Amino acid sequence: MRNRQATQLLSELSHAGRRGAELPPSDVPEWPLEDLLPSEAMAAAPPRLPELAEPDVVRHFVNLSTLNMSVDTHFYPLGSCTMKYNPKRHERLSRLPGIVDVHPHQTAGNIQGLLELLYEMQEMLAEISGLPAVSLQPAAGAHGELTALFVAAAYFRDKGESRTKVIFPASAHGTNPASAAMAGFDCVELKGRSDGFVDIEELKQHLDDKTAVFMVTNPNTLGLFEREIAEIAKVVHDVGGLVYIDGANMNAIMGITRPGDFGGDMMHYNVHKTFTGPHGAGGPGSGPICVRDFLADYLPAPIVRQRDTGSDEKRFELATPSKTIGRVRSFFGNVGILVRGYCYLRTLGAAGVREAAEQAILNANYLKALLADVLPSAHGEHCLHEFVASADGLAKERGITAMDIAKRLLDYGFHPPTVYFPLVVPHAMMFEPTETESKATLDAFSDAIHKIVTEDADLLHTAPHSTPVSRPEEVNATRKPVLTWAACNKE
Amino acid sequence: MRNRQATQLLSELSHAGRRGAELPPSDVPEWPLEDLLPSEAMAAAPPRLPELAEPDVVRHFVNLSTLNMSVDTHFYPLGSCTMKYNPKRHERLSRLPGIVDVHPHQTAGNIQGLLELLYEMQEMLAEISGLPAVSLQPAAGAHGELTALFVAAAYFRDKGESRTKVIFPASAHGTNPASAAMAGFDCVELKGRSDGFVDIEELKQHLDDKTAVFMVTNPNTLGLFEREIAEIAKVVHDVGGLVYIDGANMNAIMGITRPGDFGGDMMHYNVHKTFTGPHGAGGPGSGPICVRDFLADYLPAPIVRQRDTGSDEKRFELATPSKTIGRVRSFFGNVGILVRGYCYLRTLGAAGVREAAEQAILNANYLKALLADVLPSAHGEHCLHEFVASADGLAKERGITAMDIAKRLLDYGFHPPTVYFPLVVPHAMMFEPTETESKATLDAFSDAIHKIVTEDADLLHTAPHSTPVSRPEEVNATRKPVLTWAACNKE
Amino acid sequence: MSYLFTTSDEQQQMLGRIGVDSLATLLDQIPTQLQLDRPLRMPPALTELELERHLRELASRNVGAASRVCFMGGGAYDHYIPSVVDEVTGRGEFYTAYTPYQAEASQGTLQAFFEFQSLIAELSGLDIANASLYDGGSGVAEAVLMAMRCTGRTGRVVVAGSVNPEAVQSVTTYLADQPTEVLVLPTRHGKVGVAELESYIDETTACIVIQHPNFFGELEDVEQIAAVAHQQGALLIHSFDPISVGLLKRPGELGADIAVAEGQALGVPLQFGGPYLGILACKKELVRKMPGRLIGQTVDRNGQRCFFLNLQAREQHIRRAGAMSNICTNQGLLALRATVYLSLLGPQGLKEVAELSCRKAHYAADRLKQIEGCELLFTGPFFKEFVLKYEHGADSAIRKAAAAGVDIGPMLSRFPNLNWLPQEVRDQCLLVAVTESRTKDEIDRLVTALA
Amino acid sequence: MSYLFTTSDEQQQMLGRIGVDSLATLLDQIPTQLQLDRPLRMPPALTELELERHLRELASRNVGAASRVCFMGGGAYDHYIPSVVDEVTGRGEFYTAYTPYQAEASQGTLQAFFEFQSLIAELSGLDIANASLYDGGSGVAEAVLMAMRCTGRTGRVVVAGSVNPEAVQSVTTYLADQPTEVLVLPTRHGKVGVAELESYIDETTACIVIQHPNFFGELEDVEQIAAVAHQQGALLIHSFDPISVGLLKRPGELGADIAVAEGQALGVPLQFGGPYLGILACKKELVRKMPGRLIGQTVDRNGQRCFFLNLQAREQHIRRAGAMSNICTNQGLLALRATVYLSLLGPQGLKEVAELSCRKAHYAADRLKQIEGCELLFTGPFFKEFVLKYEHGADSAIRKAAAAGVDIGPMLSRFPNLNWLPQEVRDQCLLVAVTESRTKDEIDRLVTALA
Ligand SMILES: Cc1ncc(COP(=O)(O)O)c(C=O)c1O
Ligand SMILES: Cc1ncc(COP(=O)(O)O)c(C=O)c1O
Repeated sequence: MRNRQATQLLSELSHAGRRGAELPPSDVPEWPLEDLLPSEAMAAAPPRLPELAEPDVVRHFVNLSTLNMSVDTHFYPLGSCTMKYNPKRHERLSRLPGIVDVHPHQTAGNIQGLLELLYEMQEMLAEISGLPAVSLQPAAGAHGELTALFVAAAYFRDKGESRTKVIFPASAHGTNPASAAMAGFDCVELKGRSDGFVDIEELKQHLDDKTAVFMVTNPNTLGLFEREIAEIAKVVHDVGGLVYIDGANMNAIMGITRPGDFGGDMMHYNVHKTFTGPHGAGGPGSGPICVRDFLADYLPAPIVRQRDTGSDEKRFELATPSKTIGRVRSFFGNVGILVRGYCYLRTLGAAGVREAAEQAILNANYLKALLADVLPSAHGEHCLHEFVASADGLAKERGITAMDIAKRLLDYGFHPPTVYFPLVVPHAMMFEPTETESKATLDAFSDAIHKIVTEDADLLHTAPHSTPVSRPEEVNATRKPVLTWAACNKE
Repeated sequence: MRNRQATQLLSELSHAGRRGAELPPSDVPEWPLEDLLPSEAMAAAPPRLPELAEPDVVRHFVNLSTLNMSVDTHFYPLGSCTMKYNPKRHERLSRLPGIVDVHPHQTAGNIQGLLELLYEMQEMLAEISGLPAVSLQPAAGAHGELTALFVAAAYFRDKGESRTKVIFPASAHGTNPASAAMAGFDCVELKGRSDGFVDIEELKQHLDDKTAVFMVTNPNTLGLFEREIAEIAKVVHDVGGLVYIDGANMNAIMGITRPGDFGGDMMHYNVHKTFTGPHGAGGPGSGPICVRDFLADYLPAPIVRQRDTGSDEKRFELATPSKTIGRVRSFFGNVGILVRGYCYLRTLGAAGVREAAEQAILNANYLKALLADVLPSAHGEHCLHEFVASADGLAKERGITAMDIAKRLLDYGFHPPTVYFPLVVPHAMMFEPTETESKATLDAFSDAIHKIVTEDADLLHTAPHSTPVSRPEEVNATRKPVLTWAACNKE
Repeated sequence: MSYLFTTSDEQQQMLGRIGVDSLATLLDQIPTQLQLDRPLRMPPALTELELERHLRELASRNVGAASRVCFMGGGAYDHYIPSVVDEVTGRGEFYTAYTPYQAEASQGTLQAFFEFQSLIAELSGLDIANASLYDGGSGVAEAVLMAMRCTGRTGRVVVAGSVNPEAVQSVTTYLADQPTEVLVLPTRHGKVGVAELESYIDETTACIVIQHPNFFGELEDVEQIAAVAHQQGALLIHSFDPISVGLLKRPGELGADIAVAEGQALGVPLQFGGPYLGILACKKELVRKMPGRLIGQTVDRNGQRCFFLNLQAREQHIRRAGAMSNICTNQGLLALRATVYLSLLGPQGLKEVAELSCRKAHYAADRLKQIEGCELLFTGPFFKEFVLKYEHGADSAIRKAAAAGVDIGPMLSRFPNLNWLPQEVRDQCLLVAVTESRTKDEIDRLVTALA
Repeated sequence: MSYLFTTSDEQQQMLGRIGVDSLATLLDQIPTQLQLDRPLRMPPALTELELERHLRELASRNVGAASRVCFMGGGAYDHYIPSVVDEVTGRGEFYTAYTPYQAEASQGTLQAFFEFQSLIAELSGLDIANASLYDGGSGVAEAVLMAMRCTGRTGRVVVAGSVNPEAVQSVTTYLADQPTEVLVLPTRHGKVGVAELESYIDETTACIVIQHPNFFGELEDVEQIAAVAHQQGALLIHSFDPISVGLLKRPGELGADIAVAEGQALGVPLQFGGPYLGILACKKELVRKMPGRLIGQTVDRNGQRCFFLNLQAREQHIRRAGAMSNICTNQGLLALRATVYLSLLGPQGLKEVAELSCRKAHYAADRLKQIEGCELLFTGPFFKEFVLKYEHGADSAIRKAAAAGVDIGPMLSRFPNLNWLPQEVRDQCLLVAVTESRTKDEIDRLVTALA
């Protein structure tokens, strides 16, 4: 029943002369274009975009959408990505006129409502992190990391210290080393302990007066809380370094413990994960950072500040921190996502925020328990919001790989977990059910996995069998990448 | 990759204590409910609705939706239903605040914009029909028929004539006789000529001073224009009867010829067909009627009238025709659909309206020509907006039925045409491609049909093979209907 | 219009395949003398950008509930609509599909409407509900015709004066050409006098039609009225507010044979009166006399549960003149909205909406009647709506409230068939409805405006 | 919050299966002394109804383009967004999916982004585009880093003063801790002086960054600048307005090696500055140095065409510290919006949008400069935006226009790094941008307001 015609490439659906949008005639004097623009700047013809009528366009994209799995349609326990349900109220409210149509250069006096919202968002993020100064500017988690590292660099520069090293555990998310390198630091990777935690002794060997920042994800990539985090922070601080908390996993701890309280000096949030900004097939996100007081003056501009009016009236303004690093992007930030995060936090309130974390932990541990017999986890009896199981046993006994199980899950109507990450676990399968999934869904998912592991190995090696495509060829395609229509046609 | 868990029945997904909506606490004094309502009126408990969390609800309905074919996803040439593309601008604009949120009892002075829109809609419908007086009240085509018949009855009653008969051809849509019966008339069905047209001689035999209304669909159900319509109207008028034009097929003639000009006294539109109100999985529609001047005073109340302000300023008001039949429903009409129809007409303008009809005719004839070799049409060399082909030859030669072809089309990603209607054609297949489909789509559809008719008969008898379900059992289910969850559980 | 565009080269190819020279040849099917010899007289075509500008301008000249405070009632209510309802029903697979004739291509629609029937059956306390009628008003008329079919009685139909007057008008219009007498019983004390009612019911009476809570917001003595009807073999048609059953007994529990309702309150926007949702439910034994569409459960070729259009023999496309109704296109998408709304609310949510509406209405009534010149026209128990009598005139009340950004009404004088109430009463009276969406502050604002 | 609700009986069952008594046991993983011993200090929780009320109240205190006339520019523009864009990108299957790691479950996303890359390559006149960066400003910074990788040069980066000052600031911030010198070349006459530029370029220069049409709306001599860059082996980074190429030559035709753009104009709402869309395209030979995601075409197990994440070895999750960028979550949904927008517009539509914007901007400029006290700061050719100098001060111009319901700006004084312009000039100057959405009447209204 799939409509295959509509999902051809746009360039294949194009027919010269068709069009999907008409513009009004000009109502201003028809001066010759040549009088307005120099002829050498003008194109002979507009770009060769495909030519389609409106119904072609709609049917194309609507049919394409049905080839996707998504949170709205499927359980999506992709570890480390916090694919929780995206409340529909956020979509409605973030599209309100007065929010969605505000020009970024609108003057502060004309946007007091929006500034109040963003100010309150800063305040809530500060409270949840335990770190008082906030910048909402970064566009995603990685951008937040980079921004915070610029802040750190500016701080040390200001203090006249030359610190060149950023240290992080081997299990760190790829963005941590990539951000450190991009900010101009040297990267030092720690092996860590066999139980997945940071090895303080190992860390100490690298700490010195060249150490700028120690970056650590807490809870870590195995879904475990670094129990010695306070100790770790102390040894970093002792050499004058800063502790950066990668907050991608805040969903496990919000309302329960705070980075600022366990030793962090800086952190980022992933609003699109923890606070349900929808993931948008890859983005957009929003990656605000929170820092300690002594770093506040270095934050990028602008931030929202409440002005003292001497009366009950609230007034908000955009302000530039005194020693600002400048900017890491144009305009204020990914406001559309921040509004969704704001809605989420206002919906939950203090008790709800904590409850969400607790429920995420309960769901993860429940799923862990359900799967323990077939997909045991190497680390920890319990976990926080996610856990990493291993298909190593199945691989050895039956030749079934983590990839096979992942692909076969698609046939059962489930999005697979993250596979082969973190690298420290062989045949890793990283499950993050999130708090918005019901027990019934977790039960059904577990049933599917239990069925799969008893299925014929060949059936699994060739899975999936019910998806639009199955197991793309990657090796040749990487050698000779085809990245545009133009390139396909050249093939 | 289908998520089967989410499409269980709501009652099966229900879990006591879950909930999908929270209401704010009461902010008014907490008077005991017993003081407000008599205890004997109060329920012991609220109805036993299913209990689900918001994500359950979303996933349920989103997954259900993917089990449908629709215009947005598939070619949908369902004859007689005019399944044309529904422009997305209509959805956006009909949801504007100031349109979607207006209370039906709002006073006229507060809704001048809306009244202007509805007034202009009346005017445009009058112009397209050639019939000057309009009621926007009926909720659908059948409702329009009924309303017009009430108008006719009131008119004759007022004139002191007792006319009891409504006449229509055998090919008439089922709503015609049903409406006539409902309005209290006796029904007379004409056999018609073998070429599908009304037989004037046969008609004359039934015409007398008991004849109230002759109802005729023009273009008719075979997609053919009643060439003798003026003559037909004359003979009806000669006996003092009225001619009702079923305007369901206006998509073929709008801007080209007008019911008022070819003899009609009354007609209805199907705004949801001709003017792209989306069909909403069965409705809502809107079925405005247009009538001649001498019937205007009988229209249901209210209608929109422009008041003479003696100045340039436009003022609109709701008015009650002097001899009104009363009302056929509450409130003004299906305004949300009328707004979409208005948007469509304003987008097309006069030239566009005619062009749409012409293009619909072109598309139908093109498809007819493409299919002629395998699915010949018995009637007419050419057709207007739709045509009825016959699978009779295939049935006789290969034992393939119209139903088989219809079901197999689903596997190819096309919605089938209307089948076995009209009854006058054996193995009828009624195709209405509409003007919004591209040549490429019609070509692909024709290719599919050509392939299908060569396929193994058994494959076709058991088709479809790629749909969520295949060929529901109807006989037993009709004998013992199961129409609710409660009834399933009793089985 | 851009989305119609077929290029002229395509048109030429198509004409060639058809075997004609030009479109004109195809149009020859329509006699030339009947063809319009001039362009239609219509306003100029607008691009999307212009159309949006135009509609925004028109919309800006209307007063909508979103930017005001809405205490308006009389059959349509500003209940809150959760965002999920829009999101889900805004999916093209639902709103651009049609009647599910092809079950295999329509299981989404079919199952959703089967769920709708189940939910409405439960709400009404009756066995079976159809998959929608046009609206509450025409639904009452359809129910009356159904009762006449069920009882075989065509003598008389008795309608309480406390039924929504627009629904009453629909009944009168629908029956204008039938021999049946439509007797509208004035309810001067705000609700049906059971004893008086009794005197009008005889063995030719097909049904009694009541509304509870009624048009004035008051509660009726439904059980007693049911007894009166049943004693004479008539059916009781009970028009109900689907929100009210979160708190009040359901029609089936009170003795109704047929329940009808305007379903607008269940997640349907106000949009100046439509499209709304006609609800009709009944006892099992009446099912084959029901108007409208019914979805049934069955199994497919492979034994899998599925859904299809059942009992089509009642419908016009099969039974034609003998059909139970002429309805064809119904209010499917609105039925879907109600289904989503009810599955979100659940029993507890529905109860809370009902309770909040009821409490706030009582607070409002209590405050308003303390105002000099304000009183409640009736004194019986009410649910979420009441008739306010304002001695300076209902239109003055509306104007004063409007000046404070608050909308109340309708005035009773809007309804010509409430003429059994004295003219001066109608001129002074208007409805005030309060939903869960209203706050105490907003109520106080209304009170201040009228004080 | 309602959509989190797991019932307590479910919780008990789950705890039982886990084998612990209570949630507290699970929380023991977090050392008690690190646990927060008080509730968070946050405003009270709101139900959907309350939240909507609250957001509407906040929104009502903002001035938005929908209810006003927007002539604002400076990098974000009120171009019209056809309804199809919202409808299609509002589908849950798109917006609630994530990075298409599992190709089989993500062909919709993958194909759409492949189409995006193809469309952007075509728009830019270059070979290859990635599937989005954060925004135009950070995109310029990424392009500079890319140019440094491609050329192996870290000595100097030359940025025209006529590049969007917020993008310039991003470059400065990104390179603050690098040894590289960022040289910003003042453009006092509104555009780059090619001869002056030439004197700053040497064999250590990694790239020249220009914007065309530039921040002041003016056109640059791109071909000559490209020649200057290429003569010294530097790359030319051209920041362009994706609408402008409906009328103007494309970066690739003008000699750019890397093109970047803010994609907001392609169907993305203004929403106070984000999420927007960072566009980056380049010549084929630079592809393996590109930041960001790339979708490639391939075939599946059954030989069917399909799409997957190609060249991941450039990305952080594989290459880590050696990655071409740290970007992970990108602006996918906005890339989808641009894809839908461009497929609706097609070549002709894009041309018309460009042409209308250009014509209307020139009409506006012409009318404005006839006003006493108004002049254009620069006199070269411009596309859809220009710098207006108002002798009574830019803020007075903004206030006067605002009083007539019209928004103009930003003032140049908003940008601290335009400090190479005299303070008094900056205080008097502001940007005025005109899109196809504006009418002659609206332009005349602005003129009247300032006259
Ligand atoms: C642990 C961790 N850190 C950082 C990131 C980067 O965040 P983003 O994708 O928002 O840039 C992610 C997300 O992918 C993550 O899981
Ligand atoms: C010819 C004809 N007449 C009348 C109708 C009834 O219209 P509606 O479905 O809007 O009630 C239809 C539609 O089904 C039709 O095709």
